[in-house]
Amino acid sequence: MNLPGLLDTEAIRKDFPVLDRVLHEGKKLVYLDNAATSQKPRQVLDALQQYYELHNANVHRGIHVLAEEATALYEGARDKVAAFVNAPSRDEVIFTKNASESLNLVANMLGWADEPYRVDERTEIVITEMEHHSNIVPWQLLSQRTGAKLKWFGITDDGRLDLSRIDEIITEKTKIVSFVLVSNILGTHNPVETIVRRAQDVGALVLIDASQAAPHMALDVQALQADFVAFTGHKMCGPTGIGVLWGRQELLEDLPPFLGGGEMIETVSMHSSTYAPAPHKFEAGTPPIAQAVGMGAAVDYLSGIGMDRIAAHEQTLTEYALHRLRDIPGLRIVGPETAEDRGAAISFTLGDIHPHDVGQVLDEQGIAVRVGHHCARPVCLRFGIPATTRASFYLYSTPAEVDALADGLEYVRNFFG
Amino acid sequence: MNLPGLLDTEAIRKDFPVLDRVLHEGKKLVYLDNAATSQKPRQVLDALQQYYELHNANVHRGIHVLAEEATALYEGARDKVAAFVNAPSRDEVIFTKNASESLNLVANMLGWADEPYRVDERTEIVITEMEHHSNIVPWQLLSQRTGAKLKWFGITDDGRLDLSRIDEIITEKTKIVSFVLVSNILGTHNPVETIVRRAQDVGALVLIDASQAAPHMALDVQALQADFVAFTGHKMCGPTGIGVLWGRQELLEDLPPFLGGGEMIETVSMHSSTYAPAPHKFEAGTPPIAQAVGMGAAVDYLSGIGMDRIAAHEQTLTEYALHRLRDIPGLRIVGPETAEDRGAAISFTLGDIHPHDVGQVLDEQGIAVRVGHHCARPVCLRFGIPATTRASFYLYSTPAEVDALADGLEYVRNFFG
Amino acid sequence: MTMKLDSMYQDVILDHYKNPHGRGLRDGDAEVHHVNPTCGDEITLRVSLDGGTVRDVSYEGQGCSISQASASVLNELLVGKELPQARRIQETFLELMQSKGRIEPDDAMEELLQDAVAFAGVSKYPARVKCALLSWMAWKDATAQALGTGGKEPHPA
Amino acid sequence: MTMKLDSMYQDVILDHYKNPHGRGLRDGDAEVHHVNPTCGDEITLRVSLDGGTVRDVSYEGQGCSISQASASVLNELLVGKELPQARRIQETFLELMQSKGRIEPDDAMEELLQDAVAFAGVSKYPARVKCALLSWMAWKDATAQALGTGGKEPHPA
Ligand SMILES: Cc1ncc(COP(=O)(O)O)c(C=O)c1O
Ligand SMILES: Cc1ncc(COP(=O)(O)O)c(C=O)c1O
Repeated sequence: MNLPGLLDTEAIRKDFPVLDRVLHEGKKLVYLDNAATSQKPRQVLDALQQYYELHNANVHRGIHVLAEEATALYEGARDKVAAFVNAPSRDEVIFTKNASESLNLVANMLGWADEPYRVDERTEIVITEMEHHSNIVPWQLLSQRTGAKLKWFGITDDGRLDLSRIDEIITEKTKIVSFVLVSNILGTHNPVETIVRRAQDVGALVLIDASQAAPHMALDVQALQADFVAFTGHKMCGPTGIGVLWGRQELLEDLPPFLGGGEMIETVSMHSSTYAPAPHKFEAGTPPIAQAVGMGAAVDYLSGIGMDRIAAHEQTLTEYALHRLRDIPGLRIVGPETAEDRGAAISFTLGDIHPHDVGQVLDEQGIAVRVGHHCARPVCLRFGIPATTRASFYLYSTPAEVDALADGLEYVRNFFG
Repeated sequence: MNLPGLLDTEAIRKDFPVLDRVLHEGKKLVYLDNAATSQKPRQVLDALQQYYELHNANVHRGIHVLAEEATALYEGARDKVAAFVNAPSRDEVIFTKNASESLNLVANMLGWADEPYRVDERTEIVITEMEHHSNIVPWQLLSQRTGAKLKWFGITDDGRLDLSRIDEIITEKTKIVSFVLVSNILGTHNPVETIVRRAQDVGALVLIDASQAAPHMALDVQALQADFVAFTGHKMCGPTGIGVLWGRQELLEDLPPFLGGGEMIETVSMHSSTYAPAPHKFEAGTPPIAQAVGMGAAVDYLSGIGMDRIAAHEQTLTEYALHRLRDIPGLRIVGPETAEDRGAAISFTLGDIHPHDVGQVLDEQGIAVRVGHHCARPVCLRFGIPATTRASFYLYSTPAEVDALADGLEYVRNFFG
Repeated sequence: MTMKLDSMYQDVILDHYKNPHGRGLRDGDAEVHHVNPTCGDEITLRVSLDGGTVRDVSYEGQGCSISQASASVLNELLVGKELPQARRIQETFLELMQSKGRIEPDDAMEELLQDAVAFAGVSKYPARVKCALLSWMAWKDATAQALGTGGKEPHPA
Repeated sequence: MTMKLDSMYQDVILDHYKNPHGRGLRDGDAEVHHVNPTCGDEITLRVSLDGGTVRDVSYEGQGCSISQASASVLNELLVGKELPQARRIQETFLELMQSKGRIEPDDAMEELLQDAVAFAGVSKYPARVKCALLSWMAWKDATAQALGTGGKEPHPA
């Protein structure tokens, strides 16, 4: 297969030990579940191992050698992540346990905040119908707890955000607009500028869920012009147990803390406490130290290859996959049908064969896809389907794997035919 | 050195790669900062490595082989932890990112709960003066947010809880009593039964912070008779980025969720959502999968040696250390001066040499101790000292390391003498 | 087709999937709505009792072949049975499904479970066990409600 | 004593630690309270200005030899200086402390910083740099307040 813009996957795949797995009676693993979580390169695993074997200590509060080394590694990872997303300041990068915590952190801060940020019964929250549950439920909870009204943008038939009524949805009452940059179920890449401009006009804050963007394309928080950006380590070659919230410095200074505890304080007495400056203010307790170090190694790895090259690789692959899938009888793409403004996650239905059955029969051929509502059940409701099958690609995915998927789907059709 | 009850540390130390580190001009690492974080045995590092190299996938929602393996490993770790603390049900074990999150989780649940658990302006919260900041600040925040009154037990001159006014402190208004089982700064092992009995009499819930207990002794949540127990992986041979909250099933059913997102839901629509049963209800987003697996390997490792034998080892070592330290002129133990009802963390001051200087000069000899307020500043205020030096032992600590500490402290005295 | 797939997708199961028994909602004494949060499979199920006998089990839902076939088998097996016998069948099916492939159904079990023994192969797939059990748990719940002995409330959508 | 320890605990530093200059709180135009959250070192510091001249810097606090000696050196160096010169000293000291041991003080720097050049060795210890800077940051803050140009509010205890 000779497609333009592809990476040297033969070399890259050598970095990922799990890709050598052989399943069921000799089937080679075809891992197409990258939107759920990515695999980890040797470089990240080595960084974890080295951290634990040589430098492990608790951070910040120690003056012995290991504590200083661990602190330098942990804070060094913050520098790397800050550079990776072009943050104006390293102090704007907060380490969390995953994107879900990052999103909940913002929702909770706004519930406890003073004016002008405070979300209460006189205000409104705006999200979209294509959010991951992790960007829906925190706002439903906030709405229940504060009385604020929750509003959302719907989805068009071709899987794009319906922004036609933007001026009615985002209003002077809106305090926060939170939306996904790239949908994990539809693959849609959303038009940031339009939404941010309207939010700025009414003075609302903007939170962007970049969980499916950060792994796949160059992310520039300054260019996005958002107030907060959330993403998660495990989807971008990093370990589980680490997420990021980037936030504008003035906001992090003005907003109240979320979790209380060690590390996030300045001084504590039984009667009252004062808080450390951001990012520490938002990092209560022993942080995910090794995981941050692994995340640093992951962004080094991705940057070494180049985010633009990774994006180009996936774009080519997605185009090819859409082309192959469209040829399968009965297959219906749920989401944009062209590779334009979309990511490398492709959801589809196959006749009336239930996605569970599709996934099971694909698995038997070594092909790992995800089936279900992908933590975005409102999208399934919107399209009147119970679930989808989703194939999602990453920098190590190959055209041969796309072919295996297409062949596998033919086999599924025959099996249940 | 031939002391009764010691473990075969020569064999054990071989499991911990970092203990071979050589620092500054040939000094062997003497790691006495175990109360801050423990080192990790090879067995735990191997479990992490294996997870990432062979089985890595997102959990619960997948039906492909890797997803099923990852789920089995993650849920298997829950079984191991449940057995380790003798939980009546595996569903009572919630994985968090650290003990701080576990403690904040309970505080937040109670703020949002319905009667009879609800903490509001008519109710009281009880903690103690010897809590870690992670068990102080969440309650200060809850008190500020709800108007509930925060009360606490003081500390006696010999570093024990002053329970003399227990009936005035825990009253009919008390909704929650949260206290530390073993203090990380004083080493004190607190009398659970007295406190739990009084709390039960008035119908208050009990949360026990077992962060410094779980690593060092057999923990039985049923015997403790508490409602919640929190601890943290990194202090007990596990990875960073993982903590545990154990809670009684009926409570976990009745109490509201904390973080919202993927994994914790039953069904989501844009208008409302319902939640999965515990423990998933409290595990929003992709959990710390690899870290839970590592935690499972850690409790296997500890159980393999035997928690009672570990406790005996530390008891012997603590006795020996107290004996050696008492002989150093000007050294004052902050906390119980005998090994009775105390853990293996020993805080002290050395004349008027500031702990920072003590720690620095010890470090130069390869001896890693912690200095400062150990995230328990109210204890320092209580004893009118700015900070302490703390040496803390674990299953791999040896009498020779105690000797190195004692010799090192003599050197410190001369250096600043 | 591999041996393993074969053992899950027995012809009996595929037949029930393609030609489900008793599908559709009819009158009943109690209705429940159950969801498999792992995959979003849903079922609405009604039980109609006639004294101590299962008069009808009607259902509607969406789900994979396993969950659909299982509901069809349930209808076939339980309608017309005395409650104690229906419960025995339900409990035996539960036991089989939780066996992780370790139970080889014997004659007595085959006699009791009939078509439902075909699900033995599914028990090796932890993620699918929930699909197979969805309707059975719903039936248990609805029956308890119909008898006024409580059970789970219908879930809000 | 190892070479490295030697380079941190210079005699000059130990002398200032044992015999601090200007310790104690006296009248001032502004007072600040700074804390090093990493280790709990605290300082309360007052600045008294006389037109453009630093009339007095008085302080009280608790901390390690490095933070105590640093406050003493600050008092010795800045009292009596014109503000622009005092600021130059403060900035040069800050630069030296943030150098991670990479700046070898030259004659000009020694001339300016006098006893404070002894802290060059401390700059290799990230955790101790904050101790050395505590009083200097407090002085900067207090001076800004005394001049009415804002600065950080005193922290509640
Ligand atoms: C007694 C006690 N409680 C709570 C904690 C907080 O644990 P973590 O930092 O892992 O959240 C610690 C350790 O730092 C501790 O010693
Ligand atoms: C778009 C989107 N947002 C948020 C999340 C939540 O990330 P995590 O599960 O790591 O918290 C995910 C992935 O699961 C996602 O795809």
